[in-house]
Amino acid sequence: MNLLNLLLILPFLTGGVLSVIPSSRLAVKLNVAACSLTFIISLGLALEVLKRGTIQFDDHAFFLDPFNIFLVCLTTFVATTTSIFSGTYMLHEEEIGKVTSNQLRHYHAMYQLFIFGMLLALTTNNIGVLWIAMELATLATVLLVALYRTRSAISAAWKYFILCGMGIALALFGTILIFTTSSHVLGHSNEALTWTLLYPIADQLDSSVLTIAFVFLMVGYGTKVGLFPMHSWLPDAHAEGPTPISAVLSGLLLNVALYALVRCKTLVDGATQNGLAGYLMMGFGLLSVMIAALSLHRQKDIKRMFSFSSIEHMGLMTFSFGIGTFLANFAALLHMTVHSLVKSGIFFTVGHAAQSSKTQIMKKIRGLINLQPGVGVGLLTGTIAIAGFPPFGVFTSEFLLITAALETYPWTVGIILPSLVIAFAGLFRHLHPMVFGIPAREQKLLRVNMLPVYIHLGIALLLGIFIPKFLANWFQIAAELLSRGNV
Amino acid sequence: MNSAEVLRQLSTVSASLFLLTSFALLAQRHMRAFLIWFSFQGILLGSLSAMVAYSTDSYELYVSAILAFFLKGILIPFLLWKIVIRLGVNREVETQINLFSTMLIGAILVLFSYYVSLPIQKTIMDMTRNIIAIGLACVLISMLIMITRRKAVTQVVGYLTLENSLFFTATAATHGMPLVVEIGVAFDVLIAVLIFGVFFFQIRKTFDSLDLRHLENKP
Amino acid sequence: MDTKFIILAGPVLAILVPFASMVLSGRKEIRNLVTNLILVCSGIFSTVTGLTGLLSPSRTLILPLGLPWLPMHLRLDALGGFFMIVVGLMVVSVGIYSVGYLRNRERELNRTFLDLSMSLFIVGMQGILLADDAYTFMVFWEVMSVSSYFLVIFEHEKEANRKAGFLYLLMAHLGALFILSSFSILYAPGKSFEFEIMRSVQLEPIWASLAFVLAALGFGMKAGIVPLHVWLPEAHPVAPSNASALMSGVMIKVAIFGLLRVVWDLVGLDQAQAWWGGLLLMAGSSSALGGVLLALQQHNLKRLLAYHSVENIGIIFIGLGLAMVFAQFDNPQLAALGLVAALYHTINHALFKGLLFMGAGAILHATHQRNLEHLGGLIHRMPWTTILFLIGCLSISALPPFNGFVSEWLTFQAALMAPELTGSPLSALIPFSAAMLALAGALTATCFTKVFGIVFQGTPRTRSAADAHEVDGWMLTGMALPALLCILLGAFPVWVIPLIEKVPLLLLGTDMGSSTSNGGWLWLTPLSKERASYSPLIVLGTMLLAGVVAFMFYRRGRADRPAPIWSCGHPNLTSSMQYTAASFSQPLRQIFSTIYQPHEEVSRPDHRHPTDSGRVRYSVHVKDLAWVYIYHPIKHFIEWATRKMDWFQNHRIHGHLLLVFLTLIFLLGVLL
Amino acid sequence: MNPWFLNFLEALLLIGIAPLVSTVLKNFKAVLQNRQGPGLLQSYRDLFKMFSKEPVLPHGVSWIFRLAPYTVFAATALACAIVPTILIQAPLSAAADVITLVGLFALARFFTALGAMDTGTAFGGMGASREMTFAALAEPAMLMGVFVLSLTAESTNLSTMMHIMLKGNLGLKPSLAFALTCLILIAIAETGRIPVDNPSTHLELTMVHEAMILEYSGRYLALIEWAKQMKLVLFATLLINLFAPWGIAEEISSNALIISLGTWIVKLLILLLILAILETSMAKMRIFRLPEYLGLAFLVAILGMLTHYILEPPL
Repeated sequence: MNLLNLLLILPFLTGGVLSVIPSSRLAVKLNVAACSLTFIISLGLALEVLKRGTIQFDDHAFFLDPFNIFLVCLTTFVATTTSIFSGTYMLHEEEIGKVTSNQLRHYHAMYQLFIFGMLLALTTNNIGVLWIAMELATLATVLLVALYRTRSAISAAWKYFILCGMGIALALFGTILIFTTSSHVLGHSNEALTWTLLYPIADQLDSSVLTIAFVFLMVGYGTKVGLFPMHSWLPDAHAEGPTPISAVLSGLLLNVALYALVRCKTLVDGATQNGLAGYLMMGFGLLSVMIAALSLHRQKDIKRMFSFSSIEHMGLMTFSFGIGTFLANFAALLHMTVHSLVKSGIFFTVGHAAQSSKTQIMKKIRGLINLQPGVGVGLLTGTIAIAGFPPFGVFTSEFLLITAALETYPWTVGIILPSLVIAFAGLFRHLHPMVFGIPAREQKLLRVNMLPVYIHLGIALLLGIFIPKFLANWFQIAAELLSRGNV
Repeated sequence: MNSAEVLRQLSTVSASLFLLTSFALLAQRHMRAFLIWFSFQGILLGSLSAMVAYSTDSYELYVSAILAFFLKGILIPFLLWKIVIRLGVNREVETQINLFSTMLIGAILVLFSYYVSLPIQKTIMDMTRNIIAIGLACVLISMLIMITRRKAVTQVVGYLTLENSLFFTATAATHGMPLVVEIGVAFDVLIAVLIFGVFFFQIRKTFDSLDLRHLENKP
Repeated sequence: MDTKFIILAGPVLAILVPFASMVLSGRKEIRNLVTNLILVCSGIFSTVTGLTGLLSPSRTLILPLGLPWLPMHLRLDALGGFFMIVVGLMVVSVGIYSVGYLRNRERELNRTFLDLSMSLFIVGMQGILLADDAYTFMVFWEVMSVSSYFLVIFEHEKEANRKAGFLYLLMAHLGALFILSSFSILYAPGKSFEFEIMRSVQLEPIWASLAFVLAALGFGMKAGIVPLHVWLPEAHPVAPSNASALMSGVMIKVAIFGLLRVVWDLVGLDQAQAWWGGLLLMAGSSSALGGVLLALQQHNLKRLLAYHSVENIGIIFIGLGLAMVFAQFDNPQLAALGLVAALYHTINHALFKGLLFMGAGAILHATHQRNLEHLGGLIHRMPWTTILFLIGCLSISALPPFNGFVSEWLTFQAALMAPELTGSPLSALIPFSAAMLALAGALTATCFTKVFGIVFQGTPRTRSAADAHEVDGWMLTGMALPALLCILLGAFPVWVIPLIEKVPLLLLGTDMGSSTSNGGWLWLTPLSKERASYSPLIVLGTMLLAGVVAFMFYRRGRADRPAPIWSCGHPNLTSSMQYTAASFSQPLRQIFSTIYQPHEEVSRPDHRHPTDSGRVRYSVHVKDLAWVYIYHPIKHFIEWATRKMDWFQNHRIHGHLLLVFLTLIFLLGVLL
Repeated sequence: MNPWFLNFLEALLLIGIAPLVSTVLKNFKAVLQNRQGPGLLQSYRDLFKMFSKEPVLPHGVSWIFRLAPYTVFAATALACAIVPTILIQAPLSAAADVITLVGLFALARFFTALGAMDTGTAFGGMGASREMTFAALAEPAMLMGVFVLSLTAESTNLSTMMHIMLKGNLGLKPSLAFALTCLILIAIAETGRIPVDNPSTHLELTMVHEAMILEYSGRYLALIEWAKQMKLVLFATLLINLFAPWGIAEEISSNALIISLGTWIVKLLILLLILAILETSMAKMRIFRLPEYLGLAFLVAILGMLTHYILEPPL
């Protein structure tokens, strides 16, 4: 019974408990408490990793290395702040009768289940279990997206379900293919699916099988990451689900999917030795950045718009991991962190904005900075941060990313820079009238909880100004590890 | 070692049978037959893993064989049939494009997957390569099913067929995945089906039809 | 003095402002006073910093901020020091000015927000001048851009201001990305962002040129070089006047600094190629002419001033281009001359443009009018503002003995040395630049005759102009400081230039040779006494003398007799019969109609006899060709592309599944 | 004799002779148009009369209106002081080179225009607008024209330039021809002679300079008129001493000075005669043909510069 088991069991049990607690206020409190507890536990684990480096639990079943530990911390942290936000938000939703207390019960249970899924996916040492966990997280979020039971919500959830179901099935096929060749080396058992054992023997695996496998993994997990052209579930799911869920989807689930993809990429590179996986990821990344940047302009729904910005940033990270040099990996890891912080913060603000103006249609949201200075400033700052202006961390990572790209494949910069500018223009042309100007009549003031937003932006700001030693250290080790290709 | 020989024969036969069922599913017009073929595929899968389990007497595989048999062969088709009856959609399955061309595409896909799996080296026994090829073909075909069918139910069946072909590949090519994975996957699939069930009624309630054309929200 | 103190005093003080503003938010009057005076102190400190930077050897400072393996490097050298002085002087005068300008306006503006943006803006500029590694540079650069963007959209209720702010931030972002990639190119060989290492590395010619072009684009965009200038006339006018004084006076100079830092200091002129200087020359000439031509047709005072900033930046670029060309044909002393001319014009322009913007602010404050056509006769109501504004006009029109003339004179001297570079196509390009420079100067004089005549002279055209009032002492003092400096810089170039020469000493390793002072303190002889000399003091003195003599001699004549104006016998002369700004610039509009493409509208009440025209309304709009031929096409292309994107969204699930399927097939097919 | 003192005398000479010169020009024209010309002292009498008259000041004009004439006069007077007339080494000419000279004219023009705009009548505005517009084209043209010379002389100091033109064995320099043409065109425009402007018209539609000084009277008018006459002499001297400096005194000795004074007067008379012939034989051109005229001058100057670069490599 070590900390890790606790980390995994806690959300699972809480989910069970929450599914039977009728009082939504109590549920909210419990939710927050559980999340913060998991966060504390993850900090404890982080300390251990800090002391002892890579740790393995329950003989190879789970492992923590600098790469996934900070993702674990990030996940639990954002989960906590989101639960705080979702308290205020969902209770208001209940007041105005958008959700029944019964649905709210499901919501909380699924929320914890979802976190459990992600933590499992991050900490497990087994490719198969990783897949199961991803599927679990997907199923949980499918129900969450469908929470409002409106036409659009249902169809969005359906789209999400079918597309991601199919995608993830392809990922399973990839996993099976890996197993077919690895089982010849490591024998027909769990060892043949264990990261820590696979990496060292990567070069003995059949490269052509792994190539096919990676194609499937790429398309499969890529669907989950929201890469073009498998991205189309993402905007709908973000727009139709409750805002806290959009926040965690953008902030966490995409990261986890990308994490899985990167792990596979490292393995496959180890086997094929012909950076093919890297090229694939770069290609998908570039494509997604371009398409997302262009699509931003035509959006009408505020959450859809920001989900496209998520696609863009996921594209950037994928591209950066694809380059795979030390600097690029460092940039990607940093970008992962700041993006989930800033983007979830933005979604909190968007949630409040949408509530106060009773719509998600951007044309109807006006003059927030006059109506609700807190929300207005938050939205403006968040967008400036996500657009990559210093002193926010996103700038730092993009700075490093562009440098890395120029070092290796200079021509790609010719695609990235224009895309960044176009994306920026797309964001701001919509943002400007929403934040500034005179608010519309039907918009009304309401009690909001901006604390999480400010915490997130504050941390992003901090990371932009200076990166704490231990974090930098982790990033360096992780980047090192990814660029070398074995543990 | 003729048991291995027998096993090889059997698995090749079952592989071709499996491919056949996939084609049959691709070809079906009628919901009832569609589900029957689907359950047949499940049973085939179960028996195959049973055979493999017998020949490489590994008890894990028995479990997965039973799981496959009951879940895929009986339970899930039965549930689906119930739903179909309840929702009264046991009529013709409309397809996006006509059957013949669908079949043609399917055939092309089989060739394609053979071509794809050619470069796999001989280090693995060549049977595995053929199995992989067939598995690939089945995956692609079941994706084709999902793409060409209009009704939500048929799409789900397509999804499950996809799942089946994965299992088939796993079982036939590598004598099954480790038990944890097998069970986990199986339960995921089960949950998925349940959720599908929930969905059908939701969709039904909100759109009073299962035709996916109504399911689109134009942004 | 302690290095830390010298370097950090100014910025730290500036950072204090918002906190002070928050603390004192209760006491409006005191807050107004305190915040602005802190700014003044910060300005004074940075001026001192700048002087130390010019006079003492460069000193560095490392702060434990920024990236893990890249702490924040700061460095104070002659180049940074010179621009630090420019920043400091303007901050001081704007600070004083703001006390009066912002007083009693608590209601209509959110003061804390303004203070925050203002202080960040100033800190950003100071930081850029001190930065010694690419990361720090970029951070402060963007801080400057964003905070100034907040200043632009400060009065965000107006649609136009929001549009301007958007355009500005967009261009700023684009420019920043250009600069960023230029830095990345410099990073590649040495694998380090520290300027120290960037200086030492050697690039292949192609990369060096690429770095130069990117830097030129990025900084040119901020500086407002034609055709990258379009944001400038939109953004500068809409900011609060004290802010636009800083933006137009200092911020675009910081862009010049950036260009010098990157191209001259980091890339280094040893790696430069001949055409770089030519490029700068062409850019400069086009901006000088284009800026003034468009300025002539503006009727919004601040907009007009903004276009003049474009023109003056052009003149500075001509100086830089000349210097670069000369440096290419290894003639460092002439290069130094060109550089000194450019820098001299930099500080001059900072002063008089700041002064003019503050003057415009005073007029706005007194009359709430931006439009020239609604002003007039202010000389009787705002006498002191008038005098200060007139000094500004004379300086910017490059009339002796004011400072604008000195820098243009130096630039001409540099241009006339073109024969030194024998048998190069550039030597044929330089005369054109000189011609453009001359033309621009003359047109500027025309433009400011119009401005001064229409705004301050004649009779008021509107009620609000009629009951204008003189602004208070703070604002006058704020304007008086740069005015005084304009006169001093005009009168004593001999004492200023040795200071400026420290910069070429740093960048080119030589100054203009000891020729400056060989004519004695009275004579400004940049090259040699025989070649060219100019003695502003004598000019000033003689003019005063002649004026006084004439005056004394003829004051014994009879006193003036007031009488009504002769009006061709027209009974009652109204103020609407005066020449308007539009009519003043009509001849030039006609001459340069190909460039302006003016669009005139004459609306008169219909079905009347043509001679009996009731109330005729005439309006004319001129086009900015950069929009017509560059920006609109780009905009349309991107719009088109984004429309195409919808195609990916408007599918059914089947469509999306099919997409995934095809992707899979494609990948399998291609890879295997 | 002290050169500074001489220089001062030169300045006084130019200033003092200016009215006479304009009268002479009038007389030449009169002879050519076989009229009876004014007496040689007429301009002095006019000036004196205007000075002694009581000046009439329009209502609501500001101090600028009063300041302008003095500034104009001072600037032009200074210009007179820096152009070497008799003695080539005029010390003051070091104080302000040819660029400054142009600057001084610009200054004078600037204030004339401001004075004109001060009254707020349509005339003032119109005059100022036209004057500044044409100046904006004339000034760069003049600069370019002079630059051609300074490129040849490698200096912008008037005395140095004249010295080079005098001494330097220039051989055949086509660029100088261009420069001369340009400067003549400009001189005509700047001094407001036919065909650019008609000094003796008060017809609203054609007035340029006259429109600006319409409201002036008394001593103010006198100063402006005088400054205008000085300008004529200045340009004449400039043309003479830059392109035909033969006989100008190079060292301070009485006979050298006398010779150079004599030659200067003769050249001046010839130039005036040519000008008179031009003015008589030409008609004033339409006001909107002027830009073409000035543009031509500008173009000629630039051509001159290019020929200098292309055809005349430095020796």
